[in-house]
Amino acid sequence: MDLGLDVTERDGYTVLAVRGEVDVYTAPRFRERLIELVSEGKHRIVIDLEGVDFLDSTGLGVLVGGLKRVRSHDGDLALVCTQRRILKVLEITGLTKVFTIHESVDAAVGDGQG
Amino acid sequence: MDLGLDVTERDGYTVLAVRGEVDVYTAPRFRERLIELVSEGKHRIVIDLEGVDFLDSTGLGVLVGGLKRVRSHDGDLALVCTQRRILKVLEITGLTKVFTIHESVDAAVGDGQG
Amino acid sequence: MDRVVELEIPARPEFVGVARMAVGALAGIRPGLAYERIDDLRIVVSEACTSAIEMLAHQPPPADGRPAGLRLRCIDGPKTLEVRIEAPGSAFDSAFPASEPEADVDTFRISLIRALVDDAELRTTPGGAELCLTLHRDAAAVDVDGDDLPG
Amino acid sequence: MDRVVELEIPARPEFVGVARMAVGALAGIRPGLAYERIDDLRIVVSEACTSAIEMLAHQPPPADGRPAGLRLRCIDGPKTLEVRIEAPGSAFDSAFPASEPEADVDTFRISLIRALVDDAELRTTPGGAELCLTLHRDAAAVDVDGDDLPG
Ligand SMILES: Nc1ncnc2c1ncn2[C@@H]1O[C@H](COP(=O)(O)OP(=O)(O)O)[C@@H](O)[C@H]1O
Ligand SMILES: Nc1ncnc2c1ncn2[C@@H]1O[C@H](COP(=O)(O)OP(=O)(O)O)[C@@H](O)[C@H]1O
Repeated sequence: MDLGLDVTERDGYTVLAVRGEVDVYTAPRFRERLIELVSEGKHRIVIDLEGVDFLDSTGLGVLVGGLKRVRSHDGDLALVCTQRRILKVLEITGLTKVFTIHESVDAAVGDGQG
Repeated sequence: MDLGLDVTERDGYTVLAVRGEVDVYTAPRFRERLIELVSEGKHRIVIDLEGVDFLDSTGLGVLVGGLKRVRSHDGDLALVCTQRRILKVLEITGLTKVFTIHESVDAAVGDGQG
Repeated sequence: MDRVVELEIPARPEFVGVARMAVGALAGIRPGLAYERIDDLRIVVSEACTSAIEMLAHQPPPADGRPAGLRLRCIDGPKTLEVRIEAPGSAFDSAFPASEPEADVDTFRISLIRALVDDAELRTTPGGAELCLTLHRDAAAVDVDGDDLPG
Repeated sequence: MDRVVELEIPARPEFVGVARMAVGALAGIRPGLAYERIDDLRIVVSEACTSAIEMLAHQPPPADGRPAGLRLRCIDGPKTLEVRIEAPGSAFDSAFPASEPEADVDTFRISLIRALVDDAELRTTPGGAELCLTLHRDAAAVDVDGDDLPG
């Protein structure tokens, strides 16, 4: 099972694009990558979920873990997501109120968040 | 499991575009559609396999059956296929020598076959 | 007529995707379950398997040394699709906790299971626990004679 | 270490896709099998199940009235992936005919099985027949300690 994790820098933000299925098998790699970024001093992070085919509570835990981590450095972590099925999962778990969710990476980095 | 079967007329040819997985479950619908076309007097048929995700011997049987059927009416049946995995199946079974295989529907209908 | 598919996977993270794929393919056979609901079921199956795998990882290995397995029994009926997931011990406690869950992920898991299937029921079995998930098919798509499959 | 996934499906056309999906997902877990070879395996699994389903459809139904099932045992080892498909009676005869096959599809089936897996072996079992399909993993991707999975 493939999990793609691509990091790019954009206008002072670190954009982590996630591709594939995020579940109990692949989430550890995702969590480690996020922890790495934060420990490298990247505290303004955008996670692009547009390429995600599957996301369950394990993946949500990684997102929340990342958010807590950057906030402890006065940073911020926003999401990019327009996929209905992923938004549904974020809504059911109340996370649409916890995360800023953008329609595109452009919107996320141009928006003055964090 | 979805099987898509779309019929269009193009320059004197009947183009049957197949989408999805062709196997023992879905092949009967494919076979019936072909038989229908032939009995409606369509004897110059192009089968577009570009949208096929899966094809096994059952699907190959339908193709060969269709070919025999149109040939008994002095017609012809050609394939459109550029997908490596489908071409591989046609090669292993010797059917690349039995069917004319085109790279596009345009090529198939412009080619003067049948 | 009910048709049954059984699947047994090792209780390890890498096999949860196999369960999701098999259940997803099965759920697509009969009419009456839209893509979106099949996606929902895939999530709940993933939650259930993950819950069991995490719980079993914290328990001593079984005496016979064989790795624990998860058994999925999928009952593909004309009106409902049921997925029964059986695991040793009290494998689904994080999905059905006795008290308020502490970890965020457990809260997420419980919310998703409650929201995404029509029914989720936990039973105790001789070998452990069984989580029974049910989706009702869309009535308009269900055949009157109760058997909408050819052949 | 070998890990085993078991799947049982009714011997009916609509369930062959479930077997393909499950085997495809399983084959993708460990390294050493390229996408193309997983696709090849999916075809051969489909051929084997189809062969059994067609054969069983021409046989009298079992005495106990239960519909026949196909049992897949997938042994996910570090160097090979084996898929053993067991079915009642002489279910795989069209895949391994005693004489020259008559129908075109049987010829196609036999060619595909021969070409697309590294090994295909037919065994007689107490309950019927077992077709054992083997893929060897690409040696370069196989871990020296024979266990390339985390955990
Ligand atoms: N699955 C999770 N659900 C909710 N919060 C989490 C989760 N994982 C981590 N966190 C939070 O993220 C922070 C870091 O934890 P974690 O990512 O597990 O790394 P560590 O194990 O190094 O603490 C903590 O504040 C923790 O509460
Ligand atoms: N699976 C197949 N493999 C090879 N040839 C086939 C296959 N199916 C049909 N044919 C051929 O196509 C023609 C029509 O057969 P078929 O499609 O089975 O319809 P019918 O059952 O009405 O004869 C025959 O010449 C037959 O040999």
